[in-house]
Amino acid sequence: METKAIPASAGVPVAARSGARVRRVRTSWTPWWTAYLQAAPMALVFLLFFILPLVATVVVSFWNYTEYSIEPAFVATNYADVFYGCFSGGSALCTTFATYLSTLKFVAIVWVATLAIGFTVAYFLCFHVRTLPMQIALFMVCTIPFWTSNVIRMISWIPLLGRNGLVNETLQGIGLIDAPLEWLLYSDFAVALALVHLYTLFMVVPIFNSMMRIDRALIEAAYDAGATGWQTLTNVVIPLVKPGIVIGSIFVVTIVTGDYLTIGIMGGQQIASVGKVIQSQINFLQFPIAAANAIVLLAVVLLTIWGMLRLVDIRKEL
Amino acid sequence: MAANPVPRHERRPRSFYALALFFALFVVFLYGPVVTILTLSFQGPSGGLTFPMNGLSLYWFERLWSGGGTVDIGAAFRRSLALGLTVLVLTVVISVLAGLAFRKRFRGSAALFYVAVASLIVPSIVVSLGIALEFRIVDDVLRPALASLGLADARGNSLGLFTSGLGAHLSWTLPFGLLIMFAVFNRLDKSYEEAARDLGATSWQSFRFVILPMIAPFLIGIALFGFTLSWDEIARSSQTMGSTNTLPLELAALTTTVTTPEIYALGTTVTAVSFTVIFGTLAAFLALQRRRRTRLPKAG
Amino acid sequence: MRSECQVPSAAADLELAAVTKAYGDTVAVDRVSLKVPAGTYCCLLGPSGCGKSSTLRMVAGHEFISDGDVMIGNTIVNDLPPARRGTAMMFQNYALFPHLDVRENVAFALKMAGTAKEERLKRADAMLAMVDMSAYASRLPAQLSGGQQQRVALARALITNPTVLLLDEPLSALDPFLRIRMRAELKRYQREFGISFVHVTHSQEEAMALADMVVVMNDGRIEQVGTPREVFNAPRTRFVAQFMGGHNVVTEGASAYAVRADKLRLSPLGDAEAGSSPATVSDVEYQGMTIHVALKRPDGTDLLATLPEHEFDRAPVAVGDTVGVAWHPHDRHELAA
Amino acid sequence: MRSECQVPSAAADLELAAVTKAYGDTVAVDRVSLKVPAGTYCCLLGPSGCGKSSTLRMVAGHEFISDGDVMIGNTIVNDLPPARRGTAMMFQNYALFPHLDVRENVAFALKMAGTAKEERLKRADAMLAMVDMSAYASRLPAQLSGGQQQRVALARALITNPTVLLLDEPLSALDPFLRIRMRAELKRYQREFGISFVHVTHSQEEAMALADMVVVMNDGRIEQVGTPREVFNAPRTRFVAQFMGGHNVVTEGASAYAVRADKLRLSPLGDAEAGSSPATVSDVEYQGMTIHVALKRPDGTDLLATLPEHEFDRAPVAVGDTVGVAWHPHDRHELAA
Amino acid sequence: QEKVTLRYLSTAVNQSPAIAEKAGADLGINIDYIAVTTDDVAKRVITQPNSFDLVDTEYFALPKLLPSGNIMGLDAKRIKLADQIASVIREGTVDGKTVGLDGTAPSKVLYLPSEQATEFAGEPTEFLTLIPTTYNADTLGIRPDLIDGPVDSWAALLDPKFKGRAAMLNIPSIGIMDAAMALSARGDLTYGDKGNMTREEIDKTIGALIEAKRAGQFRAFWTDFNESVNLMASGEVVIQSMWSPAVTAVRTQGIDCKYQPLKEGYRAWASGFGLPVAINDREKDAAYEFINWFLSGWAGAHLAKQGYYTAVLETTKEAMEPYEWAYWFEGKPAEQDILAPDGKLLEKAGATRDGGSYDERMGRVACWNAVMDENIYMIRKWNEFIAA
Ligand SMILES: Nc1ncnc2c1ncn2[C@@H]1O[C@H](COP(=O)(O)OP(=O)(O)OP(=O)(O)O)[C@@H](O)[C@H]1O
Ligand SMILES: Nc1ncnc2c1ncn2[C@@H]1O[C@H](COP(=O)(O)OP(=O)(O)OP(=O)(O)O)[C@@H](O)[C@H]1O
Ligand SMILES: [Mg+2]
Ligand SMILES: [Mg+2]
Repeated sequence: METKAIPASAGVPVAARSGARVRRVRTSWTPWWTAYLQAAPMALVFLLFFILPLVATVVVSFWNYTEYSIEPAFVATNYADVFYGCFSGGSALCTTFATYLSTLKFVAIVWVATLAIGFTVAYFLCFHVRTLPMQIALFMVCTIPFWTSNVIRMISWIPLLGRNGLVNETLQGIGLIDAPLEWLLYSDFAVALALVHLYTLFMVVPIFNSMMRIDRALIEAAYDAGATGWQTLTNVVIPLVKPGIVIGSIFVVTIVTGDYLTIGIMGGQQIASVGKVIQSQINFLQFPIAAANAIVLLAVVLLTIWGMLRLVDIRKEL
Repeated sequence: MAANPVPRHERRPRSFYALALFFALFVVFLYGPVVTILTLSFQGPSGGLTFPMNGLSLYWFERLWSGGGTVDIGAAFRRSLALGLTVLVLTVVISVLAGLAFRKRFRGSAALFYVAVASLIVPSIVVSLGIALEFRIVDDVLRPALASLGLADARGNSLGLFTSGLGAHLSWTLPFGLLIMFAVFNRLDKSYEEAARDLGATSWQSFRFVILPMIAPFLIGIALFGFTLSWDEIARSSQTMGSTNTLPLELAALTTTVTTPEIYALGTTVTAVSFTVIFGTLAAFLALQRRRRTRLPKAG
Repeated sequence: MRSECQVPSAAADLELAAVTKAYGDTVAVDRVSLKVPAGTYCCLLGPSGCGKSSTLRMVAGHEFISDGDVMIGNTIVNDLPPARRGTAMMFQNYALFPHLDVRENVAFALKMAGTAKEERLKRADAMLAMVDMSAYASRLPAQLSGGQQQRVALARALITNPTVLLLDEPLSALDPFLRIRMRAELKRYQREFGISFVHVTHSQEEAMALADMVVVMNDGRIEQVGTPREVFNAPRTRFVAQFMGGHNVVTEGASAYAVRADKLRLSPLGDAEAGSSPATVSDVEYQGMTIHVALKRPDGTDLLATLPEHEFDRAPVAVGDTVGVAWHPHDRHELAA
Repeated sequence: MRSECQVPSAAADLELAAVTKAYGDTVAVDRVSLKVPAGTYCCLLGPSGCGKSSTLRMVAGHEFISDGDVMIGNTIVNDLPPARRGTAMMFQNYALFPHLDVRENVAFALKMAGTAKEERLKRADAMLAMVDMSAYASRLPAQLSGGQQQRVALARALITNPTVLLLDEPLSALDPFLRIRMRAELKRYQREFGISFVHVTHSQEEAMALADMVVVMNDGRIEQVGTPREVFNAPRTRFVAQFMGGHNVVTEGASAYAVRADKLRLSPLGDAEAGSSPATVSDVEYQGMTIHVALKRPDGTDLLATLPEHEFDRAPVAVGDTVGVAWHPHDRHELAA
Repeated sequence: QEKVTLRYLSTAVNQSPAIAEKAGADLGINIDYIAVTTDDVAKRVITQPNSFDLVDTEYFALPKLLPSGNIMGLDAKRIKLADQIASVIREGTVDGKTVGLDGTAPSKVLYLPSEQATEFAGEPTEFLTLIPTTYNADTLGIRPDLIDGPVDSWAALLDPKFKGRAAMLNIPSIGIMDAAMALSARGDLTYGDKGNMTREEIDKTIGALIEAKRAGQFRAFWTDFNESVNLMASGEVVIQSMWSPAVTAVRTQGIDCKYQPLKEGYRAWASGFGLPVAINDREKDAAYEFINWFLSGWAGAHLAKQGYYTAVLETTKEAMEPYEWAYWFEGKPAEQDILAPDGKLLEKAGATRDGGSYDERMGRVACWNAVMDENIYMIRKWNEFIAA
């Protein structure tokens, strides 16, 4: 074994090694801190612009305020104000409950509508369109509006739905109605329509994604076992796309819960939403009560999501 | 034995036609309204906000261009563009770095992941308010302290396009970037890095010459996400932009306030920009792919 | 004949008459005619892309038949849905429903048919007992090993009392050791149930070990049908000879013939036997009981000789040696193409 | 010894001294000691999960050594980065860089080392010529077949002039026919370059066909080291005998011995030869040149007899028959465990 | 030296590009408009006092703005025409008669004891909070073509006849005053001070509003000048409280819209220039220069031709054609066609201005836009109304 000289850098000669050893076990060729360094920018952004703001919100929700300033304190009055009149036993619903109820109503409507539409569209793309290029092309057709301005997409409904809008004119033109339909614009209907229009894609994408992962053989196996199309849908497809449904639902529910712009514009500013309340309180510089409202909203959203996650483990999907 | 030389035709199930119709209606639903405003933006000078069309012209585009409107859309446009591009670059860089970090094991990785997901699902208005509050506190509490040390102007407002605004947008784009990076790196076999190391590449070389070229097409995707999410962001921007407005905020304000088809002309322009970006990106992606496939003469 | 009737199904013949499958312009299966008698273990064997799966799937009803007829018993099943053909299919990766446990997977077909819960679980348990999987009844598929999954898939397919069981590369997902074990089980179940199995594979070893009837396919057509021995000993075409392996194809003028590799005899060049020709040893591969000697003749033909270990040891050769190679004329097997 | 030096590398021994790999609590490789002399084709053989890859990767430097030493020549390389060990690795899926063409892939290591462009492309071309891939130099990996990719991967690994080439299941991604062809090529290159190849596989057929030295591993330990014939003919342990296949393990009291399946002789029960015992035929598998007969003795032991076709045909047996089975005492091979 | 740039914060409606252009030409000052909504103007002043150099905000916001210490008094000595500012602003009188001063009348919040004061002086001093830019008296706007029968009282706003076709101004402090005008006109409620209600008055007012909303009275709410124009022009709404220039804007679209004088009088508002404390000297000088220019005639005339009233009537008159002055300020029939500043036809010859002359209109002011003492409570109740 004794051969030629070894360059000093090429390792430790056998003879040079001591017998007893405690090995320091390396686990990677890159230094241990590389990962921390690489993760640091993202961690920092989230710390500065997500964690700390949430902490600030919690803190400020206990502060005092006047018309023009906020003052450090520790009072629960903001929360009391949020729930003002809610527990006094009066027959009428308090503002906060009424607002949440109204918001939740939209959440429910939009959720059901986007789920139905999103599922159907994804199902069509996945199981009825045969070639992959076609699937991708049609999928793109569905997603492109998502990349364009939400505001523009929202206001495009206005010329359609107004009292003298295209829909009313058309319906009147063909004699279906003789007076314009008032409920088309500045109404619950308009809000729900615009929200569905804006956010159906948040359902389509995850459901489509889940569906594409279903092994075609499973569908064939179901048919082989005598399942009808409908039985296959309920017994095989739906259980398997549940994670996609949950992810889509989380998106839709959080976005609609926090929305104020669509509800504002399409509802003629007449419909209350939690987001709008927070926003107008900010406008009146009532930061602490806005913060308290935000915390309540956050709690509601997190509870909802927690409930949904109990149904499905989405980590597997990522 | 083959009795009929013409093969039978395969019939589609009836459900196909029903679903295809549904899909078609969905597409109409998706694009129909936008098409209306695209059409209406070409109203003649005396045209109003609704049909019927009063002539056909580019009048409202000219007005928009000449800044004849109430607000300076051009400035908002440039601000949004600048912010969007900054967000784009930072999103790509930070996501790639974090993606690389997540390839290794490090303490806190799970926490970081959950924070990213949380940032995605916490209502934007809450985040927006939080950031505004945070900066308010900085201005109210920290700034006087810093000023007394001579480190900062005593009066001032730290909220701004490239401070709180940028942060708010990153808190929205980075989770997407990270999730895409996960998808990308999950599909990227670790053996490529090992092979590079085996062949004497340093960590940097292995990133520069192997990983980066391999993930480049997906980075275009992240860039697209970063830009369009920022370009179109409202809820998080609403409280965090300081003294200036981004284009969507300006647009949101204008939707209810502009009384002429100028708003549609603006909508058409914004949509055109979005489409240019999307299709530009797609074209770049396809070109990259194609170059990979065919840049070389066929051999042997 | 229909699977709904819950009595043990009558065995029935499967017949394909000029069955064709075209995907757009590519013809994947080209006028295939074949008769599989009741109770036969039939293997469809062929290289990748030759149309095995397409053929099987047309029988199963998962692929539309472009032309020709599939008959089971004396019913033309072309337009019947899969479940009404009396066939059952076992998929390559078993396609067990990942969200259902083993028992529910097996009972799936009964549930679809509307059988009461108690009844269907009872029958599923009975079926699981048959495939020796009772202990795993409430596991999810992901918690099973490949071999266990296979047995569940088998149980799930058999619970419909099919006339013909169709298997698309049922063993390819398994590791080699398990594959050999499962092979034996498949054969056993086929015997026990007495129904036909149509099994797609691209491994000639698998086909030979299992089949009563081997169907060698190439390029959408059937090259040869026969028992394993017929096919191995009397390949009809050059393709079959090469595909089955262990054959040397020797071209002589316009015609060609096959000689089994174990029929080649090597002798030192010096005392070459009559009819032997010289060849150079290009590789020697030890194969346990046998030794593969690769040879190259001066005209460039490659030959392969398979020698039992003891015979090789008697006169070992090494790479580079030149030896005489010969075979008996009666070991020549003329090829059709 | 270092890969940077561009001269053909001196062949060197590879030695593992009590090398251990622990992942958390699981010990994947347990004090493995092994010496692979320079210029050896060594196959690490063993079932899935036995620690073959872990061992190989510790040698390559892609996995850190929990305990023990790896020596190449007389240098302990434990703490050297992969490129400085004089090893090169060929990955299972070849890990060719998809964005670089064949020539750039091969030249990659030189580029990393800072070799001038012209020089490195020249050397890459030379290497490609050696593996007969010059015609494909400017293709992308995706445009190559599996076998071509393998050759590129080989060229890429060899351009660093390694002392030892490490291959982790290099053939498993190929289809069966290609696999056999590439096997021959690997062996040829090893001979040409004269360096050691350490090749991980779980196919005993592959190991026997290729190796000068077979290392049978089980459960993180080495069970037996030897030439293919030693290992096949004289398995040291029950595990090796079973794993190599073609063996019957017969337990007799506390000890056990192995008998090769082709050494078993069957005879009609009537005129059983001396020392034969009765057994029932449980399966007959046709295997082309040979026939596998599975037998069950009354005490439950399973036996496997491999008969050449002509011998089987002389006295065919069928499932259910009872026959006498016997073997020569000198075919018994005592097992250690 | 570079041109001075003044960052001019106000609602979009006060930002005429023509004024910026003219000021640039006359003074060499860049005017950089920052357009936000009414609420946001106040918010900006408080939270971002150094994001502007000049603010054009409403007087009623002052009780909220001044205590923040971000607004600086303007030195009357540096304003050439300070003592010619309209009496209705300075003293709350028109033609010697005191007008209704309910709410935050400008005269109550015009003076400061010192430049940096955070409380009002209560009597005339040398320091002014805001120099008026525009003011007017608001009333209901209607679409005569879509309404039959006369409208002559604020009560019409809540009249079930206009169910689903009325709109409310969703700036709580102003909206509630419109409501108060309507309710007191209907005789449902009497108020101590409509601009400074008690909690009980607030509760009752909001209660009545909620009832109306539930009955479907309102088509939409609006917060911005142009929004009101849109609602009216599109026919979605036929009656709502409006700003005079908004009516003008509807009319330029060729749509019949009337600024209907009502028997209970007007709700008035005024806005004016303020300076941020944080302003630099150079900008401060420029700001004074700009304000002086603004009061000197051209700008006033430009605004007056959109229907606003201006701070210094004399200079405005000088800068207008006599027939224009007669039409806009004297309530006389137009001698010629009345054109908007951008040249569009507003009124044909012979038309008279709704509500008559300056004196008639401003003289009949009943209350001023206000911020109440119970503002926070009021806003909470207003949110209840929105949520109902
Ligand atoms: N859905 C399809 N559309 C178009 N061509 C197809 C389709 N399915 C199969 N083919 C083509 O038909 C031919 C036969 O395919 P088939 O799957 O039957 O082959 P196979 O013998 O099962 O091969 P393998 O062993 O690879 O599974 C192939 O050339 C294949 O490319
Ligand atoms: N990164 C890891 N973390 C934890 N355990 C591991 C890791 N890599 C391998 N193991 C475990 O170590 C053992 C040996 O793994 P190794 O990959 O060396 O086996 P192998 O012989 O190559 O098997 P195969 O033939 O399946 O590739 C296995 O039990 C495996 O589960
Ligand atoms: Mg197939
Ligand atoms: Mg391995």
